[in-house]
Amino acid sequence: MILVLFIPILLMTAVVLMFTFNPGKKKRAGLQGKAGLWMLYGYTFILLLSAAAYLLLPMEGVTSASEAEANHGEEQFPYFYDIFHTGNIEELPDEWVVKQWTLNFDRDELVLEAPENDINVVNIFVEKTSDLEGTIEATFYQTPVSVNGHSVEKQYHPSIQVQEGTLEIYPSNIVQLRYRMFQTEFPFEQFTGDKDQRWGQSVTGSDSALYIKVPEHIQVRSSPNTFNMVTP
Amino acid sequence: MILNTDGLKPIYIQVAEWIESEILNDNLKKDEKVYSQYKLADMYNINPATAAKGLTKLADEGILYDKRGLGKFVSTDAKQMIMDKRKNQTLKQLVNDLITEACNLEMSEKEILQMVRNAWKGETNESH
Amino acid sequence: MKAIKCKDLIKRYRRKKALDNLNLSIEENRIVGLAGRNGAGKTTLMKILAGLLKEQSGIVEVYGRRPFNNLFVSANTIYIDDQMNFPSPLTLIEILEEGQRFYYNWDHELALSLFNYFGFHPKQRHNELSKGKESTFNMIVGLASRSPLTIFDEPTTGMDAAVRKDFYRALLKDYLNHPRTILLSTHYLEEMEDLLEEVVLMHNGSIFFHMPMDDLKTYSIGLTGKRTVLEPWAQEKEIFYTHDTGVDDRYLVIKNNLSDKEVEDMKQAGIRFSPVSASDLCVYVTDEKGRERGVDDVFNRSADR
Amino acid sequence: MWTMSLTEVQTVDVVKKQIGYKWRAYTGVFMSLVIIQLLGVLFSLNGSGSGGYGRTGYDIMVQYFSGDIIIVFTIFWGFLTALLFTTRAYREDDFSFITNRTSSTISTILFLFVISVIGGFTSLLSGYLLKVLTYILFPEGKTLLISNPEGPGVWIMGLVSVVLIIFMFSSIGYLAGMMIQWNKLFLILLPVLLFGSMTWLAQSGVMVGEYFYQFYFQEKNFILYVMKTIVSTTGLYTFAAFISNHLEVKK
Repeated sequence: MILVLFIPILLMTAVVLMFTFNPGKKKRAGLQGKAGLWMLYGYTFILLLSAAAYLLLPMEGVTSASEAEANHGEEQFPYFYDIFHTGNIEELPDEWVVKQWTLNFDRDELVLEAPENDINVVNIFVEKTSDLEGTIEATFYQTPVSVNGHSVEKQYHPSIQVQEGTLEIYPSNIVQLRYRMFQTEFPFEQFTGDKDQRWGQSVTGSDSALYIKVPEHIQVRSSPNTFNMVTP
Repeated sequence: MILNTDGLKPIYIQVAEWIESEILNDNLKKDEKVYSQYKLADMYNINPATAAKGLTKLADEGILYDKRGLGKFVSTDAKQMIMDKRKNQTLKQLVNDLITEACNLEMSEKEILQMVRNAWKGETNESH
Repeated sequence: MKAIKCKDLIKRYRRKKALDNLNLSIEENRIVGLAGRNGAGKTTLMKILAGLLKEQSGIVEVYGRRPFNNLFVSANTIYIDDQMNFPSPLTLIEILEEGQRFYYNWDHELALSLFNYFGFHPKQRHNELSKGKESTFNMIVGLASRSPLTIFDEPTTGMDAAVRKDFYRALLKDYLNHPRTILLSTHYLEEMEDLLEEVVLMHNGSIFFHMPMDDLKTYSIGLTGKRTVLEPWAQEKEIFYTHDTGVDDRYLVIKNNLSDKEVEDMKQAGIRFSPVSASDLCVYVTDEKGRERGVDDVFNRSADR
Repeated sequence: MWTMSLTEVQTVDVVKKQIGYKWRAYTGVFMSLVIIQLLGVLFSLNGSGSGGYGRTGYDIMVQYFSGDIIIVFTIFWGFLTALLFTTRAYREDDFSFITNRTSSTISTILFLFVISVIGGFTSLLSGYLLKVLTYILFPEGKTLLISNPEGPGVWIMGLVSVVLIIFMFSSIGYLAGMMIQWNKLFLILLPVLLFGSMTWLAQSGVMVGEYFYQFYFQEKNFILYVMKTIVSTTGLYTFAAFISNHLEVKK
């Protein structure tokens, strides 16, 4: 109930009011005279300054949570993973490519290792293709990660290494992102914005996949269900 | 004259008597305007109504006369009237008090007359 | 026009009747003293006149209007008592300036000169003042407002004798320049005898008497002499107060309606006459505990146990 | 010779003077406003909400800052100020100079409106102060902004709505105060009645608090909102004025 929530505030306001009010004959040193008025003038001046400063702050306007949900949402690509299974990755928009590797590999057998993949699950797909010879191509796709519609600056991608015939995929350090979201006060939004979503925040871009193309003749082995073999 | 505030005589009478003495010693001449009630109240630190009462008392006795809206003026034979009044009223009263006091002290008539004569001599030598 | 008119005024606090069928009428532009013992109803009457309290029944009019909740009366009246409170953020000078804004007849020059004369510091605050200083400041506000009806409720509480004297002088001076109705309740009646034009004595919520000060001073007379000598004279006179001193000496206060002859004979009989001050008379006539007994009896009774 | 003149006086003039008098006299009101709002800013500094997200490889922390708490503080400040204005000491301040109950009540109500405007204006601005402070105090991380009010029109509407809600709460405080002055029992009775009835009704499903919140704070139509607040405020103040007219002063 709102009231209960605000009891501490009520008490605190009462204390302050008692402190500053002096209706009776009580002697009140110090806080006499026009202190109150000067405080008000000074405070208003500071407020106006900060309002001006606020306008200069480097901020990026973002849409409200619900709108962000709409245009970046997963709904647009519900069958994200099917595309990988079927291998026709051309359909994916280019901006989803996060990182591409091309590695030389001239052996006939490839061992695929993805240690600690249980924490940061990366879906791995392997496609055997005839137009590659002696090299392996790996591309990491991710639906754009956005916070309330603001696409993040740094993107995550796993690290890949080839050593004596084994392709190691291991997680790289986590991308730390800190954001401050300035929300306009409720009176400004009461009559315009969709208030219900005010506190909602949405981070989109949960789907990611690592697509590896290997030359046709290479035999790929790994521990069970670390990757999916693409069947075009 | 300082008002004797705790004496028997009411203030307004004392004020009236003061004006009479002013007339007697010619500080206030015939047909001269007398102090207004407010001036008197200011001088003696008393309520103007009391001062006015003193002035009206003198006006009733004819010592002062009223000029519409201008205030009170000394009437022509004011001085004479005050002298007569003082003779047969105030002086008479003083004599009576003298006699009462003399009887209290069981003095004979001769002794009291002698005192008066000496006092008279003392007074007359000084005034000549 | 009458400044103040009260007819069968009743005011009740819970059970006690603060004002009991009070009738009073005061002409305008007079300085009137309101005397009476504590609890006689002086303050209640004044607060009703100032429009602060509501009367239970009866008619009360200030300049022809009912004071309670009346802006006209409030604009033309000022009520000064020791509970005057001004908001603490205002310094004394600022309070005077507020007075200047509110009161139409306010004389700021007078206020400032009195302010300096009585040695106030502009930056002082009202709740920092001592009792006497506070009364003095309130008095300045009362005087400077020049309200057609100025009511002082015991204005001199806490004032020292010198300040009281200055106050009476200032009051008279300003009254002479700007006559107005001034109602003063006081316990220092003897100090104001020359200042007041009329005296209203209140007792048990009603008016005991209301007469000009001059009449009040000669209303009674004090007789001192042997009890035996005084006895016959005092038979049919209205006695206000008796007090025995010494072996057989007595002091009597009686109504002053003696003929000159009687005065002469009494003087012959060795009875001494002395004036009775207005304030003493007020004390005598409102003596609840009966004519004879005084506070001495409290001690006498304990002594002879 | 100066003749003493009786002055006819209009309530309007007296009320004007009284408002000026209160402005100069009750500076404590502004002091408490500034302190309240600074406390509000302090409260809001640690953010009014945050969200953390662990997507594959991401650790995203979003902290929300909004001046809402400051506005709520100011609303309660309006309520309490009005309540305190009904205490005897304040009413008697008026009676040191020219007044009657009507002019005293009207000037108090108008003064409360003036400070509601100031309270509303500063509370909205304090949101900017909060945000600038967060920007300075927590420099790391990007600042995102959700839908600034599109134009001055929206801002003005926001200001009007805050002022009206503060003024309404001050009318609630003023009425509560007057009832308490009328009979000290209300000091206990009012809160008991209020919370008692709310909890009792809550059992039978009627959430009074919620309903009150929706009725005012979630009214999307501006005109309707203005009407609602103004009607309630006038109603409450008239009732309070009615009571104050019968209160004696300086018993």
